[in-house]
Amino acid sequence: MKIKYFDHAATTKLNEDVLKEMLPYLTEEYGNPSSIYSLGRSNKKAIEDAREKVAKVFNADAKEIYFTGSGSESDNTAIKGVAYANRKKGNHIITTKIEHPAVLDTCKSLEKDGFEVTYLNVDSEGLVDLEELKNAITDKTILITIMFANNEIGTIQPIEEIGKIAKQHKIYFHTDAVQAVGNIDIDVNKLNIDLLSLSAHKFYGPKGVGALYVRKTVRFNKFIDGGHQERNKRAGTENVAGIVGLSKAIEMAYEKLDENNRHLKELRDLYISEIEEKIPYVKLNGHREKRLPGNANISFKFIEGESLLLNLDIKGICASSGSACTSGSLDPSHVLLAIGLIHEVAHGSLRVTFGIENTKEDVIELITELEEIVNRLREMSPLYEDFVDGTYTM
Amino acid sequence: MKIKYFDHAATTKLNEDVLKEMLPYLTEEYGNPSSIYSLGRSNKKAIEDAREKVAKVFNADAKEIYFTGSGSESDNTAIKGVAYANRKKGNHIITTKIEHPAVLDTCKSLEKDGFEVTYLNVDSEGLVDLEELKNAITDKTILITIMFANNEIGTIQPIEEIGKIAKQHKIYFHTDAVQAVGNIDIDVNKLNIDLLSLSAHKFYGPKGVGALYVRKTVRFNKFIDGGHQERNKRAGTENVAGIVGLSKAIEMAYEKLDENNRHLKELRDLYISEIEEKIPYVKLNGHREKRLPGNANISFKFIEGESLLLNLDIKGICASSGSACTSGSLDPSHVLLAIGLIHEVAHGSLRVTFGIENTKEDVIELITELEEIVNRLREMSPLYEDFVDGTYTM
Amino acid sequence: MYSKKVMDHYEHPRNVGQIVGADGVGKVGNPVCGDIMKIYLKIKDNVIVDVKFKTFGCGAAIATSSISTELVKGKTIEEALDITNKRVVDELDGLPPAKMHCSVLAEEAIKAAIADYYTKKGMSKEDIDKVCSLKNTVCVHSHDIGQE
Amino acid sequence: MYSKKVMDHYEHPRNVGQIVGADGVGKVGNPVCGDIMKIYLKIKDNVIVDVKFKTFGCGAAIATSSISTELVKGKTIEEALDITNKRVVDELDGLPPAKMHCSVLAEEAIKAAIADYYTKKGMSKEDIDKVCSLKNTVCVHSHDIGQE
Ligand SMILES: Cc1ncc(COP(=O)(O)O)c(C=O)c1O
Ligand SMILES: Cc1ncc(COP(=O)(O)O)c(C=O)c1O
Repeated sequence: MKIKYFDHAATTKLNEDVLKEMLPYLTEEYGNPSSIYSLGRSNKKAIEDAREKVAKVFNADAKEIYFTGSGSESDNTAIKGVAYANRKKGNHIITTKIEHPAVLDTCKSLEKDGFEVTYLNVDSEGLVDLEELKNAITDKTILITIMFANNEIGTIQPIEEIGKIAKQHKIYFHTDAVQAVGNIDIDVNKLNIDLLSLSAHKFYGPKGVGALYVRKTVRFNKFIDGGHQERNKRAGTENVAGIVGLSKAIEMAYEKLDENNRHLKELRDLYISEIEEKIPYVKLNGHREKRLPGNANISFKFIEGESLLLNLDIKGICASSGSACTSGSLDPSHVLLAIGLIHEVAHGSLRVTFGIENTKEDVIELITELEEIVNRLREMSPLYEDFVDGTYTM
Repeated sequence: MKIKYFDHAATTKLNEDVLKEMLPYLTEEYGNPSSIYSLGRSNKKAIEDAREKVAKVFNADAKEIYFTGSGSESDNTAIKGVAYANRKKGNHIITTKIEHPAVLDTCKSLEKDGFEVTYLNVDSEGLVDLEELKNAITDKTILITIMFANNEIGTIQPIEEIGKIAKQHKIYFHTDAVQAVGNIDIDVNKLNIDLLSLSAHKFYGPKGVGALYVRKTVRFNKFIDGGHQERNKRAGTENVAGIVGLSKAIEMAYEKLDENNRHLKELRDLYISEIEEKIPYVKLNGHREKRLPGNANISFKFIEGESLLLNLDIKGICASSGSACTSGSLDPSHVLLAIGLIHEVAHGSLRVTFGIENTKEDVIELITELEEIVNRLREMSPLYEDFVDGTYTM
Repeated sequence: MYSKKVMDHYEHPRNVGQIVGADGVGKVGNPVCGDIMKIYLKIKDNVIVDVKFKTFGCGAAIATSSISTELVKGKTIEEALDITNKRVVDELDGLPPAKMHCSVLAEEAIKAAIADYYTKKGMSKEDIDKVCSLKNTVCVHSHDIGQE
Repeated sequence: MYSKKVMDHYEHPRNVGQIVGADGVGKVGNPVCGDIMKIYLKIKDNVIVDVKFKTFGCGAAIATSSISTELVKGKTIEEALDITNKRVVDELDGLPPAKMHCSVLAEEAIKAAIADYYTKKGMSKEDIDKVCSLKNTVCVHSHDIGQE
C-alpha cells in the first residue's frame, strides 16, 4: 500500500540530495574532526562549511551556530545554559503555556532548582498577549523563551514584537523555532532573536541532529561537558554526516521557500475549506491566517482522535492527534486545553501537516477517506447519539 | 595516496554492513518512532530491537539500555543523573585523574555545584590503587566513576575488583567503557557495573550516537528534558538510523571478538617490539599486558608529537599524540602527566591504535616511516643535540 | 503496539449500534477522559439474547467493547457477570500497559447494563451493588506505571 | 589548519643544522612547553652570511624557524632586528590563532642570537637589551583567546 504522509510536523522524509551529501561522511570521510591529519581536517572543514550555510540562512555569523543532537538538546542548552550563566543577574524566566515539552519541562526542572517561571496564557487562537508579556517582566527576568510557531496548532507568534520588548528590557530572547525553520524566513537581527533552536528532521534533514543559534553577546554555559568540540560549548565527537545533512537541508529549504510555501498553503487551504464544507461539527484550531503554511488542526466533535488515526492508518494515511491516548499522558494536548478547548473536543483533534511531496490529489483522497471514517465513528459514538437526542451539547 | 589509518581510538570507519542496515532508516523508513501509525511503529520496533541487541552483549535487560547522542552525553547523563538524583544520600564522588574530559569536566561542573570529588592517582602504568579507592570512600560517597580502559595509554583497570568494592559499600559504580566496548567482553552482572557509557563510532558504528546502560535499581535523573522518548529518560526524536547502526556494529564486534582481538594484539605486539628494537630512546606508556588489544602509546624522546604527526600525515599515515599542540590546552595530556612523564617526554608521545582492517604489512610500513621521521626530527632537535653533547638528560 | 486481534476488532467492530427498548443499558466512562462506553442488552429468560454497543474512545476502547459484546452474547446474566477485565485482555491477545484501563471500562459497562436491568426489575441498590460489584471508573491511565 | 606555505616549510625546512664556531647562538623556549628554538649565526661585516636552526616543537615552530632563517640570511644585523613576529606570520600566509606564539618565539630566537653575538663582542647587557628588546617567552599559548 502506498503511504500517504500528512504528518510533516512529526518528521519528514530525508531528501535524497541531502542523503547524497551525507554519504561520503558515512563512508570514506570517516576521520575525527579533531584529528590534525588531512582525514580529520577535511571533516573539520565540512563542519565549518555547514556552519557557514546555516548562519547565512539566519543572517548570522558562523561563530554563532552550534550543532547539537536534537531540537530538544538545543532547547535544553539554550534555556539551562542562559539560566545558569546569568543566575547572578536574576532567576526569572518567561515562557508560554503552549511550548513544546522540550521547553516546558526544562523550565519545570529549573523551577525545582530555584528559578521562577511565568507561563503566559494564549488566546483562543494560540497567540500570546504582548501586554501580559510586558507585565510579567521584573528586574529579575533574565530570559524570555517563546516558540516561533506551535507544533500542534501551527499558530505563529508575533516574534518581532517580542524581540523588541526583550531588547528594550535587555532580556535575552530565545525562540524554539523547530517548526518554523524551513517554513518561515528568519533574520535573527531584524527579529532581535538572541537564541534559536532548530532540528534537522523537520525540514527533510536527518534525525538526531539539531542546531542552536546564539548571539555573540550572550553568556551561556556548556550543557554537555567534556571535549573542546563546538568551540568548547558542546562536547562529543561530531555527527559529521548529520551536520552536513542539516546544512544541505536548510539550504535547500530556503532556496525554494516561496515556492514551497505557496504549494503548502494551497493544500492546507483546500483541506480546511473542504472539511468545513463537507463535515459538520468541526472546529479549526489555531489562528486562521497566522499559521504555518502546512498546518491544519481540526477537531471532529463526538469522536476520539486515536481511533480516527487508526482508521486512517488502515488506509495508509499518516496524521496526528492531540488526544490523550497519543500524547502519553492523562490529559489531551496541553496546547488545545490552553486555547480553551473542552476535553472531549481536544480528544477529537486531528493534526494534518502537509509536505512538499504532497499533491492536490492526495488531499482530495484524504478528505474523502475522512468523511467516511468520521461518519462511521460518529455512528458508533454515544456522545453523538446523545447530541442527536438533544441530551448532550458541546 | 592510500591512507594508512592507525587512529582507531579516535574514530573508526563505518562498517559497510552497518551502513546497509542503516540505509532503510535514511530513506523509506522515515516515520517518527512516537507516531502510532505503522510507519511510526516500525521505527519504534527498530529501536526496541536495537535495544535488545545491545542488552544481550552486556548480559543486561533491554529496559536497562538508553540511547544517547554520544559517549560524552552518556557520561554526562550517568554522572549528573546519579549525582542529582541521590544528593540527599550524599555529595561525594570518586573518580580518577586519567578520565576522559567527558567525565573529568562533568565532575568539575558538579564541584561548582556543591559536590565533592576525589580524583584518584594512578601508578606509572596507569592503574588505580584499590586501597586508595577504599580509603577514599566516605559515608557521603554516592558514585564511583572509573573508566574501563584508557583512551590514550590503553591501560585496563581492575573493573571486577572495583565493582566488588562499590557493591560492598552500596555505592553506584559507573564506568566509561567508550574504549573498551567492542574490544573487551563485558558482563555487567559479573563485573557489578551499575552504569556503563559507550559510543558507536569507536567500534565501526556511526558518529553521533551513544548508549548508556543503567541497572534497573539505579535512581538517576533525566538529562535532556522534554518528550517521553527512551522511557522518559532522554527527550528528543530518536536518531533511528544511528541507533540501528550502533546495534548492528556492537553485534558484529562481539560476534568476532576473539578473532579480532588476536589480530589486533599481533599487530600491536609486533609494532611495540620492533620500535623498541629499532629506535633508541623510546618509552612505552601504559601497562605492558593490561592494555587494549589495539593500543600502542610510545614516547619518542627529544622530539615533539605534532611535528611527528604532520610528517606521518605527509606519508598518508594517521595517528595521534598527547602533545599539548594537539590537545587544545597548554599542557600535554593529563594522562601522560598522571603516570609521571615529564613534559618533554609527554610532548613526544605517539598513540597508534590498530583496527581490524590493518595488516602486518601496514605495520611494517609504519615502522619504516617512523624510523626515518624520528631520525630526521632528532637531527633537527636542539634537545637531542644537547643530549648527544652530554648537557641534557631526560 | 496492538495485537492482530485488537486491530481486527477496531477495524471491524462487532455489534455496533443501539437496541431500541433495551432491557438494560450501561454507560460508563467520561468524555473528559476520552472514553465512554454504552452497552445495550436484550435479555430473555435470564439469557442475553442480543447486545449492542456504542463507544467514544481510542482503538483499544472500541476493541474491548466489541469483544465484550461477543463474550456476553448468548450467556446467562451470571456468566456475563463473571467476565473480568483480564478475560477481555486475554481474548484480545493482550493490550499495551497504557490501555489496560479500557478493559476495566468494558467490564464495568457490562455490569452497569446488567445493573440497569436489575434496577428496572425493581432490585434494591444494595443488592445490585452486591451482585455487580460496580466500581467507579475514573480518569486513571496506567501508562506511566506500565512504562517504567 | 596550516597554509600551504607553512606545510612547505615543515615538510622541507630550510637551513636545518648547526654552525660550528658560530658568531652568535640564540636559544629560546622551554621543553616543558614543547617548544625550543636554537639559531646559529655566521656574521661578517655586520651581515648575516650564514644561518642554521634546530627546533624541538610543532609544525608551526619548525615552519617559523625555517622562514626566519630565510628572512635574515644576507641581511644586516639592523635589518634582522627589524623582523617582527607579524612579518614571520605574513610570510607564511598566516598561522592559526593557537600557533601565534611560535612566530613570537622565532622573532625572539633571532634576537637572542644577535644578542649573543653582541655579548661576545663585549657589549653591555643594558645596551643589548636596548637594541634587541628581548622579552622572556613563557608558556602562554593563545588558543583559548583565539578560538572564542
Ligand atoms: C574514554 C572515552 N570517553 C568518552 C569519549 C567521548 O565519546 P564521544 O566523542 O563519542 O562523545 C571518548 C572518545 O573520544 C573516549 O575515548
Ligand atoms: C516546537 C518543537 N520543539 C522541539 C521539538 C523537539 O525536537 P526533537 O524531537 O528533534 O528533539 C519539536 C519536535 O518534536 C517541536 O515541534
